Amino acid sequence: MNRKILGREAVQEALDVSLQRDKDVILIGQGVPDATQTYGTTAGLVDKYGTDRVYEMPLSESAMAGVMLGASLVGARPVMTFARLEFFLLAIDPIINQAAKWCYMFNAQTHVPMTLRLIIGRGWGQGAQHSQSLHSWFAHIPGLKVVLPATPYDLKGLLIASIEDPNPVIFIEHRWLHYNHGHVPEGYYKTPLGIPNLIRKGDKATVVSSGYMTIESIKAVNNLNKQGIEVDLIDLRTLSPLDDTIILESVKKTGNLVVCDHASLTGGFSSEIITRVCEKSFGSLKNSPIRISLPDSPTPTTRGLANYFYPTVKHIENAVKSLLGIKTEDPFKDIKPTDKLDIPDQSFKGPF
Amino acid sequence: MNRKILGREAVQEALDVSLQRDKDVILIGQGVPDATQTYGTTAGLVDKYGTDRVYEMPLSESAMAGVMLGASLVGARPVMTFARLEFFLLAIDPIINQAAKWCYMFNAQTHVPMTLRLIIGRGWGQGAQHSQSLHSWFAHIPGLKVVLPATPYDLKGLLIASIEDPNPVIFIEHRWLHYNHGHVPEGYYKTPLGIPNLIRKGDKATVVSSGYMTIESIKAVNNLNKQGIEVDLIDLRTLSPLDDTIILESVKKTGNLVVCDHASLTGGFSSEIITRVCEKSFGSLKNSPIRISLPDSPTPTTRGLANYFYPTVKHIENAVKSLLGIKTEDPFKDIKPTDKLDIPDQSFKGPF
Amino acid sequence: MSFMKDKGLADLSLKKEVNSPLQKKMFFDILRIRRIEEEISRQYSDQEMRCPVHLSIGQEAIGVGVSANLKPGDYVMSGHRSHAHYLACGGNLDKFIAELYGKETGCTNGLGGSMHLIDKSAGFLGSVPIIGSTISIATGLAFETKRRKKSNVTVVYFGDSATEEGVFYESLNFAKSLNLPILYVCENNEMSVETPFSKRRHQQQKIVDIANSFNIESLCSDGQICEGVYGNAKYLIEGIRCGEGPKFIELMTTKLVEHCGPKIIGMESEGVCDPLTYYKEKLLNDKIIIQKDIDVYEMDIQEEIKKAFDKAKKAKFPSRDKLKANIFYKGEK
Amino acid sequence: MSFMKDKGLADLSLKKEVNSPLQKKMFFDILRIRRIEEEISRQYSDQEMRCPVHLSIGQEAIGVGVSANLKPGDYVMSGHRSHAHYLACGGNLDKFIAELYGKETGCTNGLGGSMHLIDKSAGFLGSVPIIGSTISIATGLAFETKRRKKSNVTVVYFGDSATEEGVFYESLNFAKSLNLPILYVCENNEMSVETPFSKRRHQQQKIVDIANSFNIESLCSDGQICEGVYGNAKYLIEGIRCGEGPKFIELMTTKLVEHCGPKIIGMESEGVCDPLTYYKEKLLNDKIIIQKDIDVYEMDIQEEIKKAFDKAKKAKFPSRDKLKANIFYKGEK
Ligand SMILES: Cc1ncc(C[n+]2csc(CCOP(=O)(O)OP(=O)(O)O)c2C)c(N)n1
Ligand SMILES: Cc1ncc(C[n+]2csc(CCOP(=O)(O)OP(=O)(O)O)c2C)c(N)n1
Ligand SMILES: [Mg+2]
Ligand SMILES: [Mg+2]
Repeated sequence: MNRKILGREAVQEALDVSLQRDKDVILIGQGVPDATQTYGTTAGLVDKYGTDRVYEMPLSESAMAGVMLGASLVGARPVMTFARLEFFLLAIDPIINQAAKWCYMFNAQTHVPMTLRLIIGRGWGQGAQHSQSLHSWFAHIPGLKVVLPATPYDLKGLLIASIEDPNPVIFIEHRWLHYNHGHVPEGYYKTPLGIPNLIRKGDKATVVSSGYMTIESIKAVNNLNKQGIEVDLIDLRTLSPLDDTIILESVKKTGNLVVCDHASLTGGFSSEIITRVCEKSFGSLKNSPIRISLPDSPTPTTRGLANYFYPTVKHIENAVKSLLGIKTEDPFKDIKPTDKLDIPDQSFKGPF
Repeated sequence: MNRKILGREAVQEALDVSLQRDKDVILIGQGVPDATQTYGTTAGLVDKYGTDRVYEMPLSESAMAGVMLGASLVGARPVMTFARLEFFLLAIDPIINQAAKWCYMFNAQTHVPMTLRLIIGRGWGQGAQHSQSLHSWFAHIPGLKVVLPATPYDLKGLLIASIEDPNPVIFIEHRWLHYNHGHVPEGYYKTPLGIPNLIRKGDKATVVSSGYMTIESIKAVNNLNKQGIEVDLIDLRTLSPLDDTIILESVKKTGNLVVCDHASLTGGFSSEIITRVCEKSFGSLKNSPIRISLPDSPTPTTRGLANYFYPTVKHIENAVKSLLGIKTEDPFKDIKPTDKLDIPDQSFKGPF
Repeated sequence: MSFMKDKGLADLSLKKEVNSPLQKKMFFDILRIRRIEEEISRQYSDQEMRCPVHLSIGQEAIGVGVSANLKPGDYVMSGHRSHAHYLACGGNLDKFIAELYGKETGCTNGLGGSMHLIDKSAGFLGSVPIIGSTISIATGLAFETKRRKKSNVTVVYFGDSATEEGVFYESLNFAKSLNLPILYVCENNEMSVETPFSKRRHQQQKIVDIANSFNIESLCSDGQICEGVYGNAKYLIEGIRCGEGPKFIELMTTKLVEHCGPKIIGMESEGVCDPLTYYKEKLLNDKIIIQKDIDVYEMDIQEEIKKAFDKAKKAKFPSRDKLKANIFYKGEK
Repeated sequence: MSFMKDKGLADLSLKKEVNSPLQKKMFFDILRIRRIEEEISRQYSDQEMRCPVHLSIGQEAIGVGVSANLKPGDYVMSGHRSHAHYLACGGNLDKFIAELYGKETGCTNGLGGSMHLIDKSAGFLGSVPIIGSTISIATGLAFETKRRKKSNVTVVYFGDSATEEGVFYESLNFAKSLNLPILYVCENNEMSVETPFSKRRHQQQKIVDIANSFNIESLCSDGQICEGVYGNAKYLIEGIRCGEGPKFIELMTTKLVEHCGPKIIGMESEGVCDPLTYYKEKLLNDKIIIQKDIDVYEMDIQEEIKKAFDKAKKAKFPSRDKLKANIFYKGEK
């Protein structure tokens, strides 16, 4: 019963289950039906469901997002994949100006049940144009749901829920999650959108995290546990909608808050979390909250710099400790420019 | 010496002065040289500087932003105007993926001195696709400067500084600012980027505001003054860069914080301000901070709803009062759906 | 008088037959749309229709000529200048006028306004003002109808400026690659706000030639002669219904109004063909209609219009709870 | 063997003359680029060039043939598959190899990697991997040179898939409307990652026809025959230098490598023309070169390459303060 599979397999299963259950579901994206199978996440699907369910598309991101919006108005439930979030930035008009607003503007006479899988790159020289994390952009747009899975379980459960949702959903898939193992039930199940997940329990601090940062946070919290420091670890799972009750309750208990976000610091979603705590539960914080995020810089390509760009497990540990008054060292202290930290897993050998 | 002119005239003067002083400055945008003169902000400029300084452009926002990026690499200082921010959303790739990153990616061997004027619509049925405020998006992007002028003085001074800046600058121009009168010196001057402006002084609360909300905040603070309540009013002027010293000092003094932002609540820039106060000056807040913003909803077209969509001067007054423990009423209480609140000024008679 | 003749463009329509009931219907449709928009123009200065309006006056023959070929189940989309398209395909008048007044009885209950029309029962699935956006969205309607092996056709209208947007070309390419059942209708009034066509394109470029180079059968013809529009659209739409894939038509036209707003520009300018006057004279000459028919119809229309405006003015604004009611869709699948 | 002949495309190049120094130079350039990339391919498995690489092997004749027409002051831009373009126009080899290793001596000091090359002294103003982006940016270079009344030409290279992006059409339209001095070079290897051309376009569409329909003089020819590329590019670039405005060329080619990564695919597949083998045989046959010249040159190249790799491996990574050094430009105007 404790079947463990890879993140990429969990995504594939979610797509498979969705295609199976609902004949209106269609997949589309560059490479979705081809031999690269979008990093394995679409393996076997075109063979199983055929070319009128699983589509390749031309390098026309803007038109194709519009086409899928149109298709969704008259019955289709498209799942579009963008192999990098950056390619989706060519399709901002059809999604931000259009899809997010059609239900509202036309007073629910029409609606847009489409899911956009945006894959975030990291490592192996992805550089500034293949690694951006812009979930806070999407969470700022009324009418969009924004999902950031972390565990293989949620990659599957949240993707199924996203596809079933009658609204446009931005599903942010960090590439390194594909390499992560975890428990995933077979068959159909859903992780409901909007409800954060309390992954670990403790009373010393509240660590709020999302997406790939949750994987790092789990490691950090495990390390802390070994040192006798128990904390609440809350995985947001979705940024919009977001029921923040569990966060507020946790901070009331712990008084300490660390928010981890895989995105540029300024204007990132962590500030939304911190602000909500201040607004709704003023006085519960005993210390300054801490944001862990990427620096306000484009992503450098060379690992010589990327090694110092991405926050590490140590950063999270240190943040908690510093809130508890425990002295810490520079988390990058032991990292050398030559270290090969730019891969998710030893199995990864490039080139993309 | 206290020459008062309209916001739109201040913008026109900034463009005029910039074209005059630097022959590399060029203007481009749909309608920039035509009879509509971008709401008067480009009046007379094509006649004065000619068609190789002031350009019309086809409805090709994406390519044209790329073209201007290219031109800026080899000597031009383009000022591009988008009559609505939404039209700029077709040009996200050349600005977000490209312009913001060229200096960094190419290690300062190349840079992009271009200014993008994005005009935000409001009122007279602009609706969901002509009224979005997305400055928090741009402030989240490393490599972009983000400017939100409020007063006519700063419309001119900040626009000149933006054009002189050697980096890509997003200059957010709320349409209603064009109708606002204020003191504006003749000739050349600059408002430096990055330094907020303390507009009013007081010790009861800190009101932080930007762009058009500053105009509303000034009225609110004036009303509060009449009631004997004195507050600090800080106009951000730029979101990036942003020296927050003055904000931190003010909150230390007042203990109360209201942040006004003309954008959707969730993920808006107000949360960045509140978070910085918590991080850098923990304990200085005596009460929960308050965000005043637009609701998390697309903009309705009919004034019957738009009247209840935009926060008013009363909202700002009430927020300060509530922090001081003064009872307040629903700020929309006296507003009727039929009220004609959807114009900046009595001179405005539509149609756009 | 006719663009087509001026420019020496082929007129396939001459080969098509129209019968007198159809001629009358099309004439009355043009007349009706004209009178409706004239009334909007007249009442706009009361400052109660508080939204931008892009009137179709001068361009009505296009929507009417094309729509005469549509069947129930077909889809239509448009852009900022969509009044004629909405009305020509049967969009509800009362809901349209109420929408301009921002009332809860409007076709989007006031949420959208003039630039966001919809009438699903007429197959009009939406118009939005971001130039070019509905070109790809409508292509998606055609994509899904083809995928479902349905036989309906999609028509999307857009102005000449929309052909400067990349999404136009991207859509043509995709539509052709899957042979989607869609008719792209470009209303070329040679203007984008205040900018003439010649400032946005090299003079030797023709939109129709570019569309043709995508191997999409494409015609360019006069948009002021309703029967010509009808005939050309019929030819193309019949092809589409036979599974020939996407088609394109560029219709040369003139807008007899300012870009946005109520001002009607004189119909008498030299060289301008008013599709209404032209058709009226033709049908009277050809004895298809007599003046009395027109007079009766004019009275009916005035009555209909008056009622629509009266109802719109009396209607309520949407209730305040509508402000956040439909940000997300809550219905079941 | 040649695409052009297979497809019956016009070969203007036959009318152009090349002299033997130029022939040698072009051949040696192709050979040099080939050997450099082969070395990258060989060393990639050491896992020290930790960035994606899109090798140009098989497509070198294009960059070389085009570059032979460029003069100092001309500009070049490219996309993800830009090694050959960078090297052919004179981009520095040491900085290129160091860039692949992410070192501070790289052409962007390690900040960019393989997909972000630049060498301003060679006129190579940048490459970026978002498909289509440099098409408009390069159009901007041409815009500004024309505005400044300078005489230099801009060349931008892109793959067949880039012609599916709307920005391609938008750029063509704008370039033509202002008659900008730019040559658009489409390397059509009929592949986008794993997707053949036929799945992305209707079979009857030809990129060159579409470009032509914008009234931009456009050629399609064989990209594997360097002299043909040279001749056609010469014809077009001379026209551009004479003020004739933008031109377009589609060059049919074959990539002899996997889409991304080090794997070289056999040169011997049927019907495939390797531009290096082809040119070598031709020049030997025509007695323009002798094998000994080639042998000497091969040795020189190997030496140059070895040095470049050695230096790159020995060089340092950029210092940690570079992480935030150039987010904003701080220089004066
Ligand atoms: C993407 C975008 N850019 C700019 C605008 C502003 N705009 C509204 S209508 C218009 C001109 C439209 O011209 P055309 O498409 O030819 O239609 P016409 O008004 O002539 O009927 C422009 C530029 C817009 N709505 N969308
Ligand atoms: C806008 C965008 N979409 C998708 C990609 C992913 N991608 C990288 S290369 C490539 C195929 C490029 O094909 P082509 O332009 O023909 O060049 P080739 O690789 O054949 O030389 C794709 C789809 C991208 N880089 N940019
Ligand atoms: Mg027009
Ligand atoms: Mg290719």
